[in-house]
Amino acid sequence: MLKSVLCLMLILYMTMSGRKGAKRYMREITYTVALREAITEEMENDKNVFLIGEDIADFGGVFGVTKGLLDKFGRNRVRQTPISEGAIIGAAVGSAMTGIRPIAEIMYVDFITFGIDQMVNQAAKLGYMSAGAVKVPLVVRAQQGCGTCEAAQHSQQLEAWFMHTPGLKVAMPSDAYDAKGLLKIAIRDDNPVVFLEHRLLYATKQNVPDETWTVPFGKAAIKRKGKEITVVATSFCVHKALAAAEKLSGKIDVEVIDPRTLVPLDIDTITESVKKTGRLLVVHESVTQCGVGAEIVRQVMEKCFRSLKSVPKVLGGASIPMPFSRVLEEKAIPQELDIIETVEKMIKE
Amino acid sequence: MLKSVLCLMLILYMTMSGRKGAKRYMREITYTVALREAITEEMENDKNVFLIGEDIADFGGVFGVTKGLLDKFGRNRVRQTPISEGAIIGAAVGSAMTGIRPIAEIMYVDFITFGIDQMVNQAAKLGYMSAGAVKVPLVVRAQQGCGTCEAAQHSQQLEAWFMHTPGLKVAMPSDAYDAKGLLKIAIRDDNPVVFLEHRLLYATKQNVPDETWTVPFGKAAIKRKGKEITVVATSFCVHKALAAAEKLSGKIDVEVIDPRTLVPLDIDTITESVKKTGRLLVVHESVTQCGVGAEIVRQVMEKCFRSLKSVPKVLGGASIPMPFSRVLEEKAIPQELDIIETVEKMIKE
Amino acid sequence: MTCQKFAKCLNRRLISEKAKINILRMMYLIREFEIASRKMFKEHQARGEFLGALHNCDGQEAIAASMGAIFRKDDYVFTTFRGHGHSLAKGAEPKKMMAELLGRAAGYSKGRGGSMHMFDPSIGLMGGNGVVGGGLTLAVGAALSAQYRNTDQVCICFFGDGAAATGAFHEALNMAGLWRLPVIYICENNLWAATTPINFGCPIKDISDRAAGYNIPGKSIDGNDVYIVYETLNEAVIKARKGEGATLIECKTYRHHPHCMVMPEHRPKDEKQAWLAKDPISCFENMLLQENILCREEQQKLRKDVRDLVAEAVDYAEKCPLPDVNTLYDYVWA
Amino acid sequence: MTCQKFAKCLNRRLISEKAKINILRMMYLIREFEIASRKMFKEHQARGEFLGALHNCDGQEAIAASMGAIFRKDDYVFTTFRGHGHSLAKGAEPKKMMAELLGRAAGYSKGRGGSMHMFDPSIGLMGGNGVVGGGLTLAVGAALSAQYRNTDQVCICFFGDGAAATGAFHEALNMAGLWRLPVIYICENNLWAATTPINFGCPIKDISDRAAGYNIPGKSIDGNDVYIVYETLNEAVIKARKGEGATLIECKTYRHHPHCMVMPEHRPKDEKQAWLAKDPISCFENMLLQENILCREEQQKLRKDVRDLVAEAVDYAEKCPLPDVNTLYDYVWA
Ligand SMILES: Cc1ncc(C[n+]2csc(CCOP(=O)(O)OP(=O)(O)O)c2C)c(N)n1
Ligand SMILES: Cc1ncc(C[n+]2csc(CCOP(=O)(O)OP(=O)(O)O)c2C)c(N)n1
Ligand SMILES: [Mg+2]
Ligand SMILES: [Mg+2]
Repeated sequence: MLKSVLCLMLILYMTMSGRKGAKRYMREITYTVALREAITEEMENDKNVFLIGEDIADFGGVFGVTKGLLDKFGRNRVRQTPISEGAIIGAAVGSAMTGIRPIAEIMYVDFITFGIDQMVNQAAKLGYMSAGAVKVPLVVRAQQGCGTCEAAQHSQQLEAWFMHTPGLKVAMPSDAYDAKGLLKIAIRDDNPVVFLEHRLLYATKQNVPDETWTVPFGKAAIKRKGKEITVVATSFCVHKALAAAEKLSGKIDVEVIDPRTLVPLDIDTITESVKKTGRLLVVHESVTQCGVGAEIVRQVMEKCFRSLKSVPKVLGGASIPMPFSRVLEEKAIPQELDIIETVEKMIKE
Repeated sequence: MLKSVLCLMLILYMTMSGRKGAKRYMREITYTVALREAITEEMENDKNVFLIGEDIADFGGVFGVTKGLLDKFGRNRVRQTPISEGAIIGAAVGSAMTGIRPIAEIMYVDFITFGIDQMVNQAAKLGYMSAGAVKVPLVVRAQQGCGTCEAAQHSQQLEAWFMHTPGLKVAMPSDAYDAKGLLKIAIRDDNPVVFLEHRLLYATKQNVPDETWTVPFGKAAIKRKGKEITVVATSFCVHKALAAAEKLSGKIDVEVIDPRTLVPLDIDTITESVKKTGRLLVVHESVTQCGVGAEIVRQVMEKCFRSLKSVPKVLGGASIPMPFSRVLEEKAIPQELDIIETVEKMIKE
Repeated sequence: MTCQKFAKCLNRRLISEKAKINILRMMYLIREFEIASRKMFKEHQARGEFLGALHNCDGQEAIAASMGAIFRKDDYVFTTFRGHGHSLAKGAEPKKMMAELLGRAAGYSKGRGGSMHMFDPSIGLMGGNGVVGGGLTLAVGAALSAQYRNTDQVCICFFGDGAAATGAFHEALNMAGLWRLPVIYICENNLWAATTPINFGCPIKDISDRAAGYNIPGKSIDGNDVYIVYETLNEAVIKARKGEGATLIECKTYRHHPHCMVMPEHRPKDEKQAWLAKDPISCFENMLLQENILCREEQQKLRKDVRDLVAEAVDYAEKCPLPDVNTLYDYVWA
Repeated sequence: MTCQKFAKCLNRRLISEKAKINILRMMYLIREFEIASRKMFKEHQARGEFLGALHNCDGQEAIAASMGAIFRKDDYVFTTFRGHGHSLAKGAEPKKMMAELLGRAAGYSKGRGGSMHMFDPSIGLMGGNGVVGGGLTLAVGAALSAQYRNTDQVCICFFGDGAAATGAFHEALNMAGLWRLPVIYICENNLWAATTPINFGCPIKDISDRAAGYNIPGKSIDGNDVYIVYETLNEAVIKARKGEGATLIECKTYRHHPHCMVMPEHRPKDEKQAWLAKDPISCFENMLLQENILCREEQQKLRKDVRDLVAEAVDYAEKCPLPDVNTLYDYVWA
């Protein structure tokens, strides 16, 4: 029963994530390659862009994103570090203050805890504290997500912390197209950006244009049009929401919105949708309490309270440290079935 | 115009914080003394309780909470440390794992960033990851708050981060009575507790019982009864809310609720109140985005959506790093006047 | 350094014959456990079941086994993500470990922890840690607890060469030095931190040189030589028990397998070959054969017993039920 | 160590007469700035106006002033919460600093930063830091930037004895050593970290001994002696400029006032007395008088000029308007 559930899910999502109506694109790339292309192009365009992080050079990163970049750009621009998250982010911040544009890689977002002072007390605040005298054009890429049974210390999802920290921009691409387009913009941004990748997305594939592209910050993507309920989902949950919407189609017409960036948040696209559908469900893997869903509910409330036909809901991670065993892990985060059931219940309400 | 605004405010709140109907109490103590009494009593009761932190021994802590405890309990039980927040919390966690009951002091919550791995990846998770084999009976006291012009790196308020981290309990006492009563329970709790004190409260005074007392976790205090709107406020904002309610009295009947602990959160007391008043305003100094207010709105929404007469609102800190200059700082966090205006607007809605 | 070098070692007399056999047995147990766990993981993966990360310690057994022979049950051990060896040596049950590796209800952490998170405070096993350097400051606390309660318990904290670069290393050793805590920091320097060679992580030859900065004695030793490890560790434990404070020991060693099971090998072939020739188990085996403490038959029996034990553990684990999903919220709060 | 010791110092020849006068002038400027800022704060506080924390550096001027004499405009300086001296020595304008101290719109950070957060990248002033040790890892980055761009810029990071206990110290120095970065870490060991004496924070006598653990040269020197500081720092700067890597310098010194303005004095009287007798300013003054570089009259004029300059700055600051509250959200984003 439990056999390869995750694998099957993954394959399912991978297949679906080729965007509809995009068949004219000849090139199929993975999320990993998309990220690598973004980095490569921006490094080629701007000699001030460099990479810093653990295991990123010879091995090309534990998740393979920076594979081949050492050969291409050399050790000066691809700096492999000791296990010192504080100094990785600190060095990135310090060099950014002098006009360099570092991209730091944190292997698991859990370990950004060691550089959280540098991220939150330094990167996020320097611009304001100096009234603009100092800029911190910095990207911190980190990987997060559940679904690979790595237990509590490798399964944290921290976007809510960063959204709660004024001065940081936050991106969470859910597919290869957005990954590349957003990362290019993140690198060009003069502010510190936390760029959160999902572990299960790296291998997902997608058809993309031949020419390069960018995706602006602060512009949500309506990943599926619908009329009866608005489902806002982030990162890997976008695919679960799309799969649920597909299953419900014919019965309930679900609109799926991916904010893509949480800071800035495109609340207008969300509220417009809710005004139309009258119903809001937010789905994310990270913990519900004080999470992104709660924040979206709060903002939607302020803007379209009167349009709501049912209680806005958040399906988030359970309020527990992430368990190891896959049966428990599966239960601890929202699954396709949970989305289907919740949507059905909300529609009946 | 700006002269001593803050000082006046402080004195005002101090005067008000003597609880009504508590006049039978002969003893008046400050929040600081209340905390010290809690620590002293628990250290006397349980030899496994000890203190660890910066500047806590000879000087008695930068905010004076541990004054005199070195003389009373000696250096073994009052451990003054180097500036090593990671090792302070780490040592507290490690000793708690062996049955000791440490109380760690972090001077400003901003600097808990250096011990956030130990707090979030270790303390919060060890119990679950070990299926209960390990307990972490730990209190981390930290001080936070605005109002003293200490700028962005000394004005963070992080309760939302901790509330977003399953496995941590979170207390935020707003007066001397609660401070003592909650801290005693926190020390006796077998789970890690983050105990957040507000800088401006230390000097506030209150009449208290002669006998000692405790305040349970998970039980909100209705600090003022009212019928027309529910104002949930935390920490120092409780006093601003009470002052606003006083000013509005006669015009609008405001109920003021102080959750006292955020984890566990007494959502029932809040929802009962909202069912009665039909209106909810949450007030806190910390940033609004992904904050405690958003979470309370989310939960209230789920439980009494149909009872709401107006859009639930959050008055929180501005989405900026805290500025230094007092005119800016004042503007960046909710003030009494903001509460009054918001309440008036909500009632008209 | 070859196996011959062992022969010159004087400290062999420190250890009783029985203890030597026990150490060898423990080294076998660790090796067999690691071999079996890899096999088990591969089988499950072939069936499409994720089991998280598996970090094996084959090649580093001399250190764990020596610790096991010296340490008391009430002493504390903090280990890492590569902690099967230390856990077994501290007395953990192979069955409950294997069950935990498979995320079963009967595992050490009832399926909540997995390979990196197994705890048994009743035998002083204070758990693994998924965070590199995660145990460094916790060990300060356990040692402080012993000092606070005025017992003669000692705490050992294992960590890797990679962890020696973390800020936690500095803060922990500084406190250990300041307070003369009964803690022994053992750096298992296996020359690599994931795919990062030691010279990319550390600008000095011997990590133990840093001990001087904390007023702590430091030693760098051959971590594949049981006798040397035993003697060095034993001395440090005696000091710590007497209240004479902390020690930093760097054990030069090598892991026989890639960083974790899902990762490919990336280390130079010749380097690996050279270290395989210094396999601590065959070296110690030969030693004991030379010393006439062991004969071939006994040796083979010993190994077989251990292999059977591990096979039983795998069997047991495979048959254990998965945790009931309705218990998901159990153990969040004490 | 008394003022006499200066006479034996050979390195006085290293510095031109003009430079010496400039150093003395800078020391006066720093001292007068600190005196005036305290006075200003007290007056405002008496009127019930909070102005946050004020950390003065009286007594530590020799270090900042020497840096100022050696450093180029395009070199980088990271300072701390106790950073007025370093900022002035790097070329910051007293007026804009004083205005910032009062939270005025014309201050360095337009009232957003205050005493601890003043920046001027155009003169290499990379700002103060309210976080103890906050600058340590940032300095790695600025030095890395110089190396990356292949310039000969050098970075100095000031920090206290207290900061030497932070994990950031370790991570930063390890990277600086590994990558041979052009960064100089100057520990101003004033024997106290807030109310914590150095022996409560550090188990060794000389913090510079830790440099060996990072393959970096380390030196502990008399931080109140301009000549010694100048020579040591100058040598380190030359090395760094040549691409020969980092240096750790510990300057033993003492602050003349409590940790910050709102805190009472808690240090032993005799300790303080002894250090007041080693006031770097009067020592250097006497030195220059002895060397006949300076006469009493010039000295008095120099000091008066500086005092006037600071008085003007205070005047200016007091008259500046506070920031417009409608600009609250400006500068959150670049
Ligand atoms: C703080 C932190 N950063 C990064 C990682 C990812 N990671 C896991 S193991 C490892 C290498 C550890 O090397 P070392 O300390 O030498 O131990 P070894 O694997 O050699 O036993 C890394 C980088 C982590 N778990 N924790
Ligand atoms: C990480 C951190 N922990 C604690 C504090 C509070 N604090 C401010 S200054 C200080 C003492 C610093 O001592 P030292 O580094 O010696 O510098 P000095 O004040 O002597 O110049 C402390 C503990 C802080 N600002 N940052
Ligand atoms: Mg290693
Ligand atoms: Mg100091």
